Amino acid sequence: MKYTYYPGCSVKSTANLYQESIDAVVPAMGVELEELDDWNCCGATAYMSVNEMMSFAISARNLAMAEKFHRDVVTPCSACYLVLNKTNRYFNDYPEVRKKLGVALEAGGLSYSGNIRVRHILDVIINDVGLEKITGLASRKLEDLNVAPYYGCQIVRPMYYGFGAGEENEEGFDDPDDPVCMDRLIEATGATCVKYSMKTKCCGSSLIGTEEKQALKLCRGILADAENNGAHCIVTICPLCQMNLDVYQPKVNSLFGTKFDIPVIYFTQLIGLAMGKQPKELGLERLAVKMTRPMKQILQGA
Amino acid sequence: MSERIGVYVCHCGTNIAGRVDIDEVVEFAKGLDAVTLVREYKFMCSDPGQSLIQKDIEDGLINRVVVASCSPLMHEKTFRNVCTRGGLNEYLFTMANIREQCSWVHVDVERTTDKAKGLIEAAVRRTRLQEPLTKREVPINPRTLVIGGGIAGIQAALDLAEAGKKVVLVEKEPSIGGHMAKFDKTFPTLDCSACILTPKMVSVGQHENIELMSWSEVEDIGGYVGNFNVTVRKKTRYVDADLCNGCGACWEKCPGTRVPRKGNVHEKLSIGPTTSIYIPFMQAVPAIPVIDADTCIRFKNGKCGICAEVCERNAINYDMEDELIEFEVGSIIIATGFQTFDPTPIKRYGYGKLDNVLTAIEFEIMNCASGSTGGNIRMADGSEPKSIGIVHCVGSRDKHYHEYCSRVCCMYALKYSHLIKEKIDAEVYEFYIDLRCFGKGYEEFYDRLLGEDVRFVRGKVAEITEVPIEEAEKGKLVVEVEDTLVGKVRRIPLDMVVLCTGLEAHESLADIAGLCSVSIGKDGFIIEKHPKLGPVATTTDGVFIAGACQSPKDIPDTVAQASAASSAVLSMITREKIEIESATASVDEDKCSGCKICNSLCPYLAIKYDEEKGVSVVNEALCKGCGTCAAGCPSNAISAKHFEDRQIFAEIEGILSA
Amino acid sequence: MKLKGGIYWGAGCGGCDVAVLDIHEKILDVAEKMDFLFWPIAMDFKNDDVRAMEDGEFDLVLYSGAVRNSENEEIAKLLRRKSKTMVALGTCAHIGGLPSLANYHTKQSILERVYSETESTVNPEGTMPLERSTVDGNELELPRFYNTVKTLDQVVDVDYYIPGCPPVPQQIVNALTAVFNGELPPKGSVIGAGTKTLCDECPREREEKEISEIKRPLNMIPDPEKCLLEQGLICLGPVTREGCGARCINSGAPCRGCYGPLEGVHDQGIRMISALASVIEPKEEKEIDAVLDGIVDPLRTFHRFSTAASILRRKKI
Amino acid sequence: MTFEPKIVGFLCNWCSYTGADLAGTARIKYAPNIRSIRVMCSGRIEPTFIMKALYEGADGVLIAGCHPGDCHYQEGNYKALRRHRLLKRILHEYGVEPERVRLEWVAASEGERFAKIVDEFTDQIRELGPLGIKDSLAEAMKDDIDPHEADKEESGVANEA
Repeated sequence: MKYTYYPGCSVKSTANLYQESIDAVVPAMGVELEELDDWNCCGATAYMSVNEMMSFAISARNLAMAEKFHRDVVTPCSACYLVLNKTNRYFNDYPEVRKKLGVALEAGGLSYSGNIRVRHILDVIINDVGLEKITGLASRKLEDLNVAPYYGCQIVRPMYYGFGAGEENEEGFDDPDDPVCMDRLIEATGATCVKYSMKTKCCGSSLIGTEEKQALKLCRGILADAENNGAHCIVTICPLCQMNLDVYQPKVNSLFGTKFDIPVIYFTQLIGLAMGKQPKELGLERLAVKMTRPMKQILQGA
Repeated sequence: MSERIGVYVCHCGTNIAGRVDIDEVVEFAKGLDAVTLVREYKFMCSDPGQSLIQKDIEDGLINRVVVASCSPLMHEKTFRNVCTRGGLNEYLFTMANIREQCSWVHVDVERTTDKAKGLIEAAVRRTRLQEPLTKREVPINPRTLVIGGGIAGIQAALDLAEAGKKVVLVEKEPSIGGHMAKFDKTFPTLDCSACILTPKMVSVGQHENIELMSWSEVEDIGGYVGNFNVTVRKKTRYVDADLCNGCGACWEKCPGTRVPRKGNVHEKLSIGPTTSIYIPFMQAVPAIPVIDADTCIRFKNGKCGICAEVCERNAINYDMEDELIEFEVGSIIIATGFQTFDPTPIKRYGYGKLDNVLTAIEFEIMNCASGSTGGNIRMADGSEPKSIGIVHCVGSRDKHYHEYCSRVCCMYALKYSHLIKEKIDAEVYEFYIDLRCFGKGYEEFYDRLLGEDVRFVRGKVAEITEVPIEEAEKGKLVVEVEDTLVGKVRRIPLDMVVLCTGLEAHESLADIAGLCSVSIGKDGFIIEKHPKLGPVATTTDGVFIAGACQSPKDIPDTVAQASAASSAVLSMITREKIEIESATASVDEDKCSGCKICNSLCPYLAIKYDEEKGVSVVNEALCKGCGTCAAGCPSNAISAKHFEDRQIFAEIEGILSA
Repeated sequence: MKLKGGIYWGAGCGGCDVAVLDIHEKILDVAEKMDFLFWPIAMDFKNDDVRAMEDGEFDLVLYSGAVRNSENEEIAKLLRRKSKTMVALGTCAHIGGLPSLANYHTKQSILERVYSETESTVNPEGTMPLERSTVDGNELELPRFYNTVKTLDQVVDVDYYIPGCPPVPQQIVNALTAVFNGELPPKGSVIGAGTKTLCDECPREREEKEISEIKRPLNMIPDPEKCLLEQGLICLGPVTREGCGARCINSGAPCRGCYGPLEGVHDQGIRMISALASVIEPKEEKEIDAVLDGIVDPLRTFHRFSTAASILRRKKI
Repeated sequence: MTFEPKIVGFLCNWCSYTGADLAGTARIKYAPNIRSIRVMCSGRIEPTFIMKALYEGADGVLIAGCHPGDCHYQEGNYKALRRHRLLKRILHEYGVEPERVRLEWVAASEGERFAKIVDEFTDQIRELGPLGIKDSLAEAMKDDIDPHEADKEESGVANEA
């Protein structure tokens, strides 16, 4: 299974541990990711709210370059996933957008016909690789590890092609209000999935630079709910969510007087752990909130 | 005798005349072949309008009639009667629909007028070729089948029985009573539901004209108006109804249980005995218990038999089986009622996941004096709630679920507020989109509630969550809602939330509708014959509807419709005979070669193959005149009367000529 | 006095003339009652001889073949004028027959196909037929080739029809006898055939039909006892007039419809579409299409003999 | 002047005709190009009617019946569907675009949909242009005359036929 890989800026910088864990686990699943040459910013962050068309144009450049490979584009970042998909949708649904983007791409010597499918790496692992395969790869005993799946708010939005969305189901294969695909994945790794309410609530990532207190409040809600339901760690699929919940956790504690100590890891790191890989190979030692003692004990099989 | 057609053009006030140039149409019609007379009138359907036509027929001026006015679905019958009164066979008449499908839907006067001309020419050409058909009458079986024993079915059955007509009332549950039997109080008068319903149930059970088949389901319906053949499956009760006297010894001693023994208050909500042998509630009619084979210990492992031991009348019989009963009726009233919307798919509301989020029907049962909480309002842990939120429009007025308004929720929600205030000292919030209090005494009831310290928040609830943000929210359900009157998003911590789940068509309705050949609308309810003028009849003669199988209804409207349905049935039965379709198919035996193509086309099995003659023959009593066989007949041996090939060809020529 | 008769062939194969001869020794009885003054396939009698006759002098003219060119039309009109009773003999005169399949093409495309395109044509100079040409100083003339093939009654008034490709000889005898005895039905009738469809004389057993697969004769050996349509073969028997004695059916081949439709059926082929589609089993669009895919060239299957008489008559140009 | 197509509708009494009436009751406006013929069931509609309508000058034909499963006569609409599927296969060989004959399911409650279908179909047929079967037939047979007769006509000699 070969895909065109669009990493996005996060995994190449702040979230390089995500990239390391992806590199560590996907070959065993038979997934080959070929990085798109000369890719650029997906157009998320400030672009989308300041100049939507500019954002689409930037985004469309990536799609246009990817089209010639006739493969699905895979990204590990929920923001990239959302923006690339949104661009695709607008490109296909609105002739005037298509026209403008066509002109913009032409100026760069490119063209796009709108036929590229953009998928999140979670979708690929769940639907193309399959949970059975994950279970087959899992060798470390994780059943005592309570894992809270955190989907974040971007991947579940039903107005774009949801994960694995095809012709039959434009809204994707999971319920935007109550997604469960990562729950199933956690169970497939052998770990115990924690049920809690905040799994699709916004982490505040886009507010952290401007309305920090609001963003931290949002983080607090998610962390509290996970903790109250006995989670040892939170598993996420988005570098922005991970950073907010992980790096800002001490700030949440100091602002609200809480004592959260919950590692926030990537789902690929969890899969790596299940496969018996060492935390170091998966970049786990570079988390801001270090792995707690109970977690380490579970990993050591104590 | 040559054809002399009279064409009558209706203005319908300005409904037609406002868009169609009547003078031009009249002139045009005068020029058509075989038209000897053209008249126009303001309202052809009025008495003077009808008299015009009748007089022309009686005076011998015309021997065929075309009325260009509204839809035949509206007034075909009216004008057919005019023809009959004038002494003309009603099948020598045609309506040109220049209103519903012409003046009402088009804008340009010139083109609308042109279209009207085309429709009139089509009608004239077809009318020339029409043939008189003889009316056929069949006797009506005076017995009526009522499907569903809720308040609608009960009322309809009683009305008919009181008029001296026989009724078979089929109810799929062990007792009649329906949803109303689960209610404590009814809005807006707060009558005790049981007090007004029970006497009616008892009358049904005792009435000599009513044959009650509870714990039974309709399996098949054949035949046609006046002569339906019905097959009913009487499900086995494992209790011999002839021997049982409803003493109750069996359910008092039964060790099995249909309701979880463990579990919180809400999981154990029920009315009536919770045992495996049970009657659904204490006022059940008939008061004959049923064994729930899924939970009965005897059926699980054969190790029990207590009910049989304690029954002094030896009525328990574990070997009983379902029975199929066939009988004939002349008319059918569908009164299958509704089911409540299941809010589980609306994940945001947490139903099924969060304790203390209840549906309306669960809250009804909790309030019912004979229910498992004795009518006390309790949280799952058994304590009394200090604050309760009532969320309106759950599953109703929501494009994801049901677009329609369920009509009863606003009022029962207000009733809940009142009951809560009456029973406990709790804060009550009503979260509504609009309050629709349209019935008699409803607005007054709302007004009364405004004085009972109920808090009304106008806004659609976004989410119900157990995750606190503020200290005050800990251990509570938090309702997140935009208060549109204040213009702010609010988070309101509450102990209990009641979801006002809407009414939806019962899951069995589509099957019943199929058996009765009536149509289901896109909302899932039965389509009535006419939304205003035929609310109790259906598109199938002899099949009527009452209550919430047509649309969500409250009790007063349901009872009114039930009485209307029974009165429609009575007026039919009283005639003793009914005319049936004259425009049937018939086979020209000189042309039929017996190729057997048509035989499998008839859904009513009206076409039989006559082995002796080697031809197919239509049983016109069974034929409903759809014409499918005529279209399939390769040799033109079958003609669909009144829709013959040559008539439709003439119509095509006419419609395209102007 | 002996009756006067004529037989003519327009656009046809001559099979109808042969069918007349196939009445064998009964031809003698016919000859006793009637003198044939005009029968181009059998005897020499010029068109000008006909022109010289009195109007209405023929008691009976049998015209076979469709009207394909100006000569067919000219003679049809001439014979009509000279004859008391004009009978369309055979399928082509009756409903167009096989020649009328040309109506799905144009005159131009047919000439091109025949004179240059066919695999066996060698015509390097691209010679095409000309209505007028000069050879050795003599002007030669060919009839005009028509764009549209017509039935006889689309050109002249026809009194009776004897259907069939070719008509069954006995039916010709029956028709002639009726003429001799003056026992003719109302004008416009079909004579020499039945009033029901072929199924009536078909000896096969029939059941109610539900067709879930369409087959072709080359792919199967049909059950000799059972209705061919029920076995999935496209048999036009249900839309075709009886009278042939179920010739094809008895040899195991499905009816192709040469006897034409029954009275009151406006379009034989389209009627077959209605009847056949009615008894196809599936209800889902895709499954229906899968069954219909089994019908190779549906249009020419249903309208093999009746294109000229079909409602639309020809391909739109 | 823009071409205004003539469209013949064949509507079943119980669903589609009622639905079309509902469009009227609700005063939903749509193109006046359609003129409808009421039959009791879409199962009554013979392909012959459609050919006849095309021959008589219709540029498009709309057949409408109850949705599958909703037929008042249980299964008439399935027969209509099958006939339509088969008829569509032959139309192009007559030079008639198959899109000119359209089958739709319109329920009694779908007045708005009926109006939308008519508008859409009218636009579609307008785009296709006139069908003109009779004109085309006349055109195709323009030269189907005896050249001698043609000569006579040209030279002004009365046509003896």
